[in-house]
Amino acid sequence: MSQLHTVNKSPLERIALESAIKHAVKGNAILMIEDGVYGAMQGTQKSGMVTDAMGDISFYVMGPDLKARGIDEARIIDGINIIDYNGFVTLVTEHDVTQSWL
Amino acid sequence: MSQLHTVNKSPLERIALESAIKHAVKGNAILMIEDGVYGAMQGTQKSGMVTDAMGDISFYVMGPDLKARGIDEARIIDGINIIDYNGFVTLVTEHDVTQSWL
Amino acid sequence: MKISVMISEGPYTHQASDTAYHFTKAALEGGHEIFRVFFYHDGVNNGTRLATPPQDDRNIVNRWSELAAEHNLDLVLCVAAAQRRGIADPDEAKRNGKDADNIAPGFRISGLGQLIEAGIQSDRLVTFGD
Amino acid sequence: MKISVMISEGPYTHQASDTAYHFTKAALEGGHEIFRVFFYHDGVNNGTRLATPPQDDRNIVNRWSELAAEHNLDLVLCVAAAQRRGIADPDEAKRNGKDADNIAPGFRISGLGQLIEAGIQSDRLVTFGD
Amino acid sequence: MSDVKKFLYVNRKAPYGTIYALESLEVVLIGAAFEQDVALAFLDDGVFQLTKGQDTGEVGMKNFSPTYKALGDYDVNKIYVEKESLDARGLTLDDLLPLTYEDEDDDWAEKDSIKVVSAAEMAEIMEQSDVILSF
Amino acid sequence: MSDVKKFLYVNRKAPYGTIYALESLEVVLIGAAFEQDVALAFLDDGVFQLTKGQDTGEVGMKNFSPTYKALGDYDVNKIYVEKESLDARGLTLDDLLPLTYEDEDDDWAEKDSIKVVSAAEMAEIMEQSDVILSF
Repeated sequence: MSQLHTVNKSPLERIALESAIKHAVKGNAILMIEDGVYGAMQGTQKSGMVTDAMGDISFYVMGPDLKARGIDEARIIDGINIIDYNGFVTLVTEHDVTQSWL
Repeated sequence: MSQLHTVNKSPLERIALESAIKHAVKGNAILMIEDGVYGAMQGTQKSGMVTDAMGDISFYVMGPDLKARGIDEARIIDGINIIDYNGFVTLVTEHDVTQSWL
Repeated sequence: MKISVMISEGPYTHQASDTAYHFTKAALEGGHEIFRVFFYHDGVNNGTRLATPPQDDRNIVNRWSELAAEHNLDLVLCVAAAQRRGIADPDEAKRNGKDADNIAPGFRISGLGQLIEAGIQSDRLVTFGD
Repeated sequence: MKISVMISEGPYTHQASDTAYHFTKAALEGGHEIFRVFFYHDGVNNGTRLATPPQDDRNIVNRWSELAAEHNLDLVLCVAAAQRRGIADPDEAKRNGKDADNIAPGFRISGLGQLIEAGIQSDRLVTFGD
Repeated sequence: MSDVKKFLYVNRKAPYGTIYALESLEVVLIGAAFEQDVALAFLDDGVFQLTKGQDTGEVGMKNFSPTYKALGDYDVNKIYVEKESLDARGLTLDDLLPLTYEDEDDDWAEKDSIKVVSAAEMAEIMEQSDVILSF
Repeated sequence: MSDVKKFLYVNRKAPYGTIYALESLEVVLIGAAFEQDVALAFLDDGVFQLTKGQDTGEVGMKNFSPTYKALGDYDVNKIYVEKESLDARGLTLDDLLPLTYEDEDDDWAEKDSIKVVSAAEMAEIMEQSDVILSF
């Protein structure tokens, strides 16, 4: 089985992303959506938490949410995949179960 | 002028209490209400943040919210004052301005 | 002392409306004047008469209506927030071409200026939200 | 693939309903079946026909109603959550002695069992909330 | 077997400040009738939902904590509580409601429903679930 | 003087994920008509409200960020942004919308509305306010 975790909270404000990372097992994917996309930025207080986890976990971030918030793709941590709503659907279908870290 | 800060978020989940403490000046009061009352507990990961600030800031916690959550008064950090809704009103009137850390 | 209250969340989902109610009641019992209770954001959802909470739980909407009747409270729902979220009085319903309204007794719909005015006229303004 | 969606927050205040809408639309366009969209907690507030959002903004309620009409979607509001928050269809209004209802076209009110059934029957269940 | 799924209810929020704990419990009770393989996870602030001695009289809200004790009667007896979450909050198992069930496979012996697990074990429990409902 | 109060609007939440940023701005615009002494504070995730280049086309929401640029025309020109909050998020003043106003006391010279302040200065600004509206 392989799990998809979605995170929609800013890691600068809440512990959702930290908790999702802690509970993702090797081969899982984490998708950042809504205010969760701030977790994909380079150079924030929480960027290291993400880069440290990238060996075991695949990270994805919603492009439409990045654009809405004025976050240029150049600021995204290398290795995080930028997707759209179609990509979100694909991730859901490719993983056996989806868990939302609300 | 003297300010009252209210915090209604758990410090284990969000940064509201930390931010309130950072922005309270000497002589200010912080009142923990609703899920904010977990900030008044001894022995949590965040208790030290509160005890460190107690020299400059007065801390209050809503008794009714503690009871609802099953937190015994014996577990409250020494020096934090337990009040009820009447005490809340008194605090509001005794301080020039109230700010809610939502 | 003259106190106003702002409530930013709807009933039941967040404790904001509960705490605001107990605070308001305590202020009135303490001899203070409540200049206005202003409902903003999802707070406007406190003003619907269509709610039917479980029998063994508190009725948040009715409790506000009753407190308003008892103390002649001014309970104001922000019109812009109410339009977005589907809270309407008969006038609003008519203006927006709706076939029904849902405002509860004791509430009225008005503009954001009422919040600013509450800030100016009151000695204290206390916000309850999420 | 058969997918169900749970929405736990109301319109406008949180982005949950927006993201769920775009996800649902993309799933349909991708040839998947949406077994059910279940609205729980404040999510039931997505199902009111009394909303009148500003002209220059999206109409979240209508968008769901239209998607439901187009794709024969099953949009279910949890009855217990709806009662607490004041969302009623004609039957519910009558049963609870209310003089009006406010449910929007394309939505229906039913029990929590519909959520569990969605979990059992669907290949995937995706939750959008706060 | 194919129509029995592993349902996991994930609780990460404190009670009373928001309604999610109460409305999650309502789902669990309804869901118990569907004869699926049900488990509950409590982590982060969700562990506060299970504290003993909740008394909501003064806040005027409904105290729903006694309902957790009834879960055993509904055959909901896999209740996982995360140790790291308890530790961070200064809590131990003694602070939580004693939740039990009668094991029909063991002559109706009364057994504990709560199992304290590590974060790594919790991750494995999530990974092994078919349907995850988060509140 | 006694009927002019110092209003401070405190913004601590990111835009679009929740509506607070937008509805806070609506209050500020209405409040501008009341001729009070108005200031806006942006701290914690609130600093994200002011980022340049917001484009909401693909999320289908209303892009309200241009409205911040109009604040100067409403005589709302005291906009305090906290340095520590920017730092924690990897942002600098260059990442924010350039907000300006024309100073009527200085021959209508165009001036910056945004002032980056330290947390200690922000605390002092809060302390000196008469009415604080938090969103």
